[in-house]
Amino acid sequence: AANGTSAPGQTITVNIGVQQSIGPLWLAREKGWYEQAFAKVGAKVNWIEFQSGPPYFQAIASNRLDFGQVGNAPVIVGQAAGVDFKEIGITGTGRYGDAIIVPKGSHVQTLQELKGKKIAVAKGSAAYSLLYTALDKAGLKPSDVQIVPLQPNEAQPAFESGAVDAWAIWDPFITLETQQHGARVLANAKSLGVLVPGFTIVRTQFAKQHPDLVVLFLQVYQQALNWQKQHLDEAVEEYYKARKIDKSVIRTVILNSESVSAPVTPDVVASQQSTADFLYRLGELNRRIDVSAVVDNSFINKVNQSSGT
Amino acid sequence: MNPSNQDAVYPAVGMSRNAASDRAVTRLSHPRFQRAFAGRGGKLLQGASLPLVVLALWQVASSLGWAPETLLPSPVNIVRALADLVSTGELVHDIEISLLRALFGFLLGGTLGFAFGMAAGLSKHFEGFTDPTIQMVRTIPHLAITPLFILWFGLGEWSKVLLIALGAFFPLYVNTFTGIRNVDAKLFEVARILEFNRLHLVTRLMLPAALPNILLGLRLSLGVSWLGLVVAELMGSSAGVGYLIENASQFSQTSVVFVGLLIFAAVGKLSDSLVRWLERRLLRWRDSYGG
Amino acid sequence: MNPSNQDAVYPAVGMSRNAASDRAVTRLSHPRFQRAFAGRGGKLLQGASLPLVVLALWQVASSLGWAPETLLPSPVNIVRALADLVSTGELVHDIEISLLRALFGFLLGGTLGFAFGMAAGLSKHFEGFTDPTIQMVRTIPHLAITPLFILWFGLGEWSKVLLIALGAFFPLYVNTFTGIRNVDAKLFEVARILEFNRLHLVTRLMLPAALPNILLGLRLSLGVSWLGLVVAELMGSSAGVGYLIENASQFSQTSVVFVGLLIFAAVGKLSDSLVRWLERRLLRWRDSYGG
Amino acid sequence: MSAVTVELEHKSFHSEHGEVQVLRPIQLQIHPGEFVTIIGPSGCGKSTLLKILAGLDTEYRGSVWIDGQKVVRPGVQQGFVFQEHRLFPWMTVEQNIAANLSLRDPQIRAKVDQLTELVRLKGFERAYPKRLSGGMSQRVAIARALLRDPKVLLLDEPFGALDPFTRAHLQTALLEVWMRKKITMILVTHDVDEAVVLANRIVIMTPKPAAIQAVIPVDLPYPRQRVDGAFQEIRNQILRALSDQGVWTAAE
Amino acid sequence: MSAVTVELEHKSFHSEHGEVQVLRPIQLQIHPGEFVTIIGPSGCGKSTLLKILAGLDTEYRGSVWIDGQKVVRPGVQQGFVFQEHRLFPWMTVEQNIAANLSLRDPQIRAKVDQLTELVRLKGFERAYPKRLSGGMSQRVAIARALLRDPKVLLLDEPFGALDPFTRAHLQTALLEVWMRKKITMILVTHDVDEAVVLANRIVIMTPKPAAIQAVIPVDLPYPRQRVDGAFQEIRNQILRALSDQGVWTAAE
Ligand SMILES: Nc1ncnc2c1ncn2[C@@H]1O[C@H](COP(=O)(O)OP(=O)(O)OP(=O)(O)O)[C@@H](O)[C@H]1O
Ligand SMILES: Nc1ncnc2c1ncn2[C@@H]1O[C@H](COP(=O)(O)OP(=O)(O)OP(=O)(O)O)[C@@H](O)[C@H]1O
Ligand SMILES: [Mg+2]
Ligand SMILES: [Mg+2]
Repeated sequence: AANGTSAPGQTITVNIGVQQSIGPLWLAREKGWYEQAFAKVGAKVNWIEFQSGPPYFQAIASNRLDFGQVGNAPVIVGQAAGVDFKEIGITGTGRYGDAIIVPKGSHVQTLQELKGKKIAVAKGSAAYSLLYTALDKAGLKPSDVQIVPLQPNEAQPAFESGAVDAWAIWDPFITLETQQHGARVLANAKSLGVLVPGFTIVRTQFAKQHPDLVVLFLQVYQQALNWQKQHLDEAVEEYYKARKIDKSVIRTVILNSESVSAPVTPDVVASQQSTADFLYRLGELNRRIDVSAVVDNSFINKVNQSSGT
Repeated sequence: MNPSNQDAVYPAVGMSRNAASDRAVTRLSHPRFQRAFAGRGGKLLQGASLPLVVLALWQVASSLGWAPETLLPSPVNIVRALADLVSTGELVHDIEISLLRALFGFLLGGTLGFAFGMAAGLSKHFEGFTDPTIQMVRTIPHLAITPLFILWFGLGEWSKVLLIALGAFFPLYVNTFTGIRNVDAKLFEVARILEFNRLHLVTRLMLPAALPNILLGLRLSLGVSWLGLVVAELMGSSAGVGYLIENASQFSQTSVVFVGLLIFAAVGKLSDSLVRWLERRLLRWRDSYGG
Repeated sequence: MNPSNQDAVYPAVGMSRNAASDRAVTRLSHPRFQRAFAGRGGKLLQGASLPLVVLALWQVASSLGWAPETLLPSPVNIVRALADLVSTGELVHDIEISLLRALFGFLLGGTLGFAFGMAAGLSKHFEGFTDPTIQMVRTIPHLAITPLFILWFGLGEWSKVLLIALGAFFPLYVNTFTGIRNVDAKLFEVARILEFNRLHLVTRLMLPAALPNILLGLRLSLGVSWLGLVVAELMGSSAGVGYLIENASQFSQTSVVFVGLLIFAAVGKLSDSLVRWLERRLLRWRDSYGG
Repeated sequence: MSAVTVELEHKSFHSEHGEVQVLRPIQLQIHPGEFVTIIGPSGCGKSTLLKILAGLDTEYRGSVWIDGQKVVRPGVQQGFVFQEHRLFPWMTVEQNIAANLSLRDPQIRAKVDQLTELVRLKGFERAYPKRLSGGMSQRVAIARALLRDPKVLLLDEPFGALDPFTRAHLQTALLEVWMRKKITMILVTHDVDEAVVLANRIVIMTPKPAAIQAVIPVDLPYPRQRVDGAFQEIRNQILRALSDQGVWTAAE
Repeated sequence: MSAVTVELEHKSFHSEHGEVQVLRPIQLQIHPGEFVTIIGPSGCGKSTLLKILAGLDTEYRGSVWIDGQKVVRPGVQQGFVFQEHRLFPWMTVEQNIAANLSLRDPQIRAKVDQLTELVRLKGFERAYPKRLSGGMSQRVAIARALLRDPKVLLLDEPFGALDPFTRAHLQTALLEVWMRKKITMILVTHDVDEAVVLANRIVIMTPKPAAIQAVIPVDLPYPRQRVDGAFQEIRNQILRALSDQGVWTAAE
């Protein structure tokens, strides 16, 4: 058993949610690093795959999931829905990971020129909040453009066939479209000077019962992150084996994602709060939330201390 | 043989050939139920009893905190969300739009399904050429071909209506086809003797004979059309019940999702009842087992 | 009446009551087709002709660059992707897992649908209590209730199988029910005279009489089970054909998506052909229109 | 050996076009083991009456008793040969005869074989109804009813589709079964000769709404000879009664 | 007024259990406007023969000509009254009679009304088949065939389910139509009297596989009297021919 709360001889199963994305967590899964590390403390690992952010929170609410990594918008929605989880670190600040892109040959050069245009976006995604922030910064009201709610696989044909004029989307689509079809990035978090962080989350009850496992989780993640940085070519090769998409695309995506494992900084909290408020104003959230309520940096701090020593 | 057992298997002592003996069925069997479930209102009550029980249990479970509100909101909260949506007029608009889409899709797909089913039923050659392809297309998931629909038909109403039509096509196709192939060969011989022309062959023999199956296909097709909205309205809509659900679930507004489900269930049941009513009217000539 | 017209409406000069006259149908009508589409292989060729034409046009369109490769990959590329997936053994594994899920879901839902359809068909009271609820549940979209399935049954195989079962339930339910209610009242009278017990009433009257409809329900249920994978495998799976499609579309691997669609179509068609074969065997006693 | 008592007051059918009376009051006392034939104009209500006696139709005023017990539902005690043969199309000839009984039971098997022989369908045991001629189907239906040794056997024009010789053969066979098993027989026929050949009493029905017009006893010994003078006398009596009904264009 | 020439060599049915021969070579020359009745044992192949004549069954060796034209498909020229009535259950009586013809056409309307009267179904025009008795259904089928003025009318036991008087009435009516319209009639019956009352020639079939055993000409003037000596002579001749067939247990 990992700690005093569970009886000896009883093995704990840790449920980790993962997406088929390009990132260290996926690498760690492929390499079996979590299994190795958790076996040492007598815990088993159960990987659960998700196709998008919201189901993570359904699974947490059903006590079926313990860990996961999701984007900035899903955590806000999850918190507003009253799901009991904690953000225990960020996985990146998303300077390039989300963007508003326009197709090759588009005359749109500035955000202002989006006025009256059709923009595809998956509602409730990180790109969604980025889009609204961008519009806001450009002095446009949401009603000045036509928002077309589309999931990526529907948005792609709409974008490529010219049915929409712009697309607020994440990687690998940004890289795919820019590298292979000559699309252009109109704005991203960096150009807008905002944050679109990703988070590592844990089910609160689990964190209370097994705090040491939470630390261990972050430690393994850090290792994976380090490995990816040091063996970039090998990592690209791994992803390529699984995904079969252009290696240069993969490389760009890895570099764009700027993966980290870091505490949730006040900057991040502030950016999250403004996104939450903004979603509330849009009527998409039915209550106002305090995003700092789900932040818990104690675990990541412990990891950093131990690796620091 | 145990007579009380027999009573259950043969609820009607007389066959229900007409209204009078239909009444007799109720009168003669299960006298216990007679008072509670007699007549039209009684039938309604009978049908509603199961949902009401479930609803009550659900509310109790919610009140006791057994069901997490995020995933399964209490009936009271769902009603509250319903009232909210109705008061803004949003819901009525959503339903209107969705009904129109489903209707057009159903009309298009259903009509084609019926026509192809007829043609394939009537001609072995038509069947040989088209049926294998149709059966292949039948099990292609809608969710996976929406990109193609967007590519070909854009983001407007057309692609939604066509996607719904695609779904509505198959049940009517298969049922019409089977209905035709169930037509009694003896009656077909009569039609040949009387030299029915194409039109009469269809309208006076095949259609009425296949009607029970066609109406069944109609029921299934209507259901599928209605369900098709969920996927169709993923394609860039900003109104409709499917959109309502999709949007609410992106933002974890579970009680709104349930309002959407409620509407799906209600409209589904209504359209089904409509076809059943039609069935009773159109198949009066039948002499078949009444249950 | 124009005799050549008549020929088209009445493709068979003799009714196809047995093998001999079946052969006659082919012999006597449309002699042009005789050579090309005679026999078993011919039927295959006939059915494949439409898909082959589409495929050829598609390849031409792709080669000429009319279809964007990211959205509609050329057949050649799809085959290449297929070969890749097969060579790693991944695809076989995916198909295996999906087949098992669909099969279990179908068995569970289909059996229940059949049983409920039987019960509701046989008893007006059972119908009165359960049918309205079932008809309501029928049009509740799966996509929207997956969270509840996760809550109740977790993310394992159970919730997937149950979701598929839910879909498989309805076509068999509705078809069995309708089949029973189509049973000739005259034959039911005979069963009453001969004092059929419950078992025999079902096995020797209702079941065989409703068989054409039940088999139709089987076909539809199998199709729905198979299609249900797409939604079911959204719930935390890491293998399966539905997963394959979903996952590939996340990375815009369109040719892999099409491999998935291909498999959906192929398995769907296969299972359908199986039931049709069963149909031919089990319904040999019928004397009905042969097309 | 069962007595049948019929005390019918009224029977009508309801349709969209209103109520149609089919039977007027009918009193009839059939003795245990009696052979009664019913004869009457087409559409007068003979089949309806038989269904009431069988317990298949309970939508009427009045009562029917068999051995003092009120008939409320059908059953094997009241065997029935329907006017249309009503075979189960998915069963072969022998399966149709056995129906809900098991052909693997050697006793049933033997009886079924015997009956197939009796109705001259040897060689067709495994044939489905769609391969049978009209008369052959009718014979299967007769065998099916005979297998069950009912107390009362109701026969609705059982020999209508048979040629004279097969018909005569089956009439003889039926009489033999009747005498051996003492089944009470009620048989509807349109053949006056047949009525006289078989019956202890002949019931003549009026046109719709049907009532009993006359009951003619036949006190001739079996087997009966059609050329016999007494036979001819009864025959003519029946024809006279039928032609009295007024609605008939005397064509003979 | 159409001549029918039958030159059948062989007819058999195929089933799982192999081939069953039903018809042996049959040569028959029917004169224009002749009335032929066919009589033969149950299951011998009479209905099969009629279906071949109608063009419904083309799976045989040999040929059938009507007025020198080979019969290859069915049609209104060869009217058919089936052994079972085969009404369309979704059509009312008058719709069944009209079938594919329009009741709104005043000429059709008048003819349909006339025929409903003829078959004594006035008052049942709007009834569905499930509300008809056996005999009533059969009469609808007869009316349906008569409406179309075929050149050749094939009747498969058309009066089997009718009481003697309705039967006699319809026999008279059929003879009248025959004389007026000069339709060539081919009628299958099990009633020897009926065969003699109606026919110019009577064809007697052997048991299966059927061939023509005898053709008996009837040279009596219409309407024929059953009590007539010549009538009785022919009647007995037929019965003798039938009982010669050996398979029969002489029961009369
Ligand atoms: N289900 C029904 N609904 C309405 N009327 C009916 C129904 N069944 C029978 N009838 C009517 O009842 C009358 C008597 O029918 P029944 O079948 O008893 O006649 P039947 O004496 O047996 O005649 P047949 O000798 O022609 O068989 C007929 O006029 C018929 O139209
Ligand atoms: N579709 C079929 N398949 C196989 N055998 C058949 C088929 N139809 C008829 N038969 C056989 O052909 C023979 C003749 O049948 P048919 O119906 O012509 O007899 P029928 O002379 O009209 O007899 P009935 O007087 O009893 O009506 C029968 O032995 C029957 O079993
Ligand atoms: Mg009758
Ligand atoms: Mg016949």
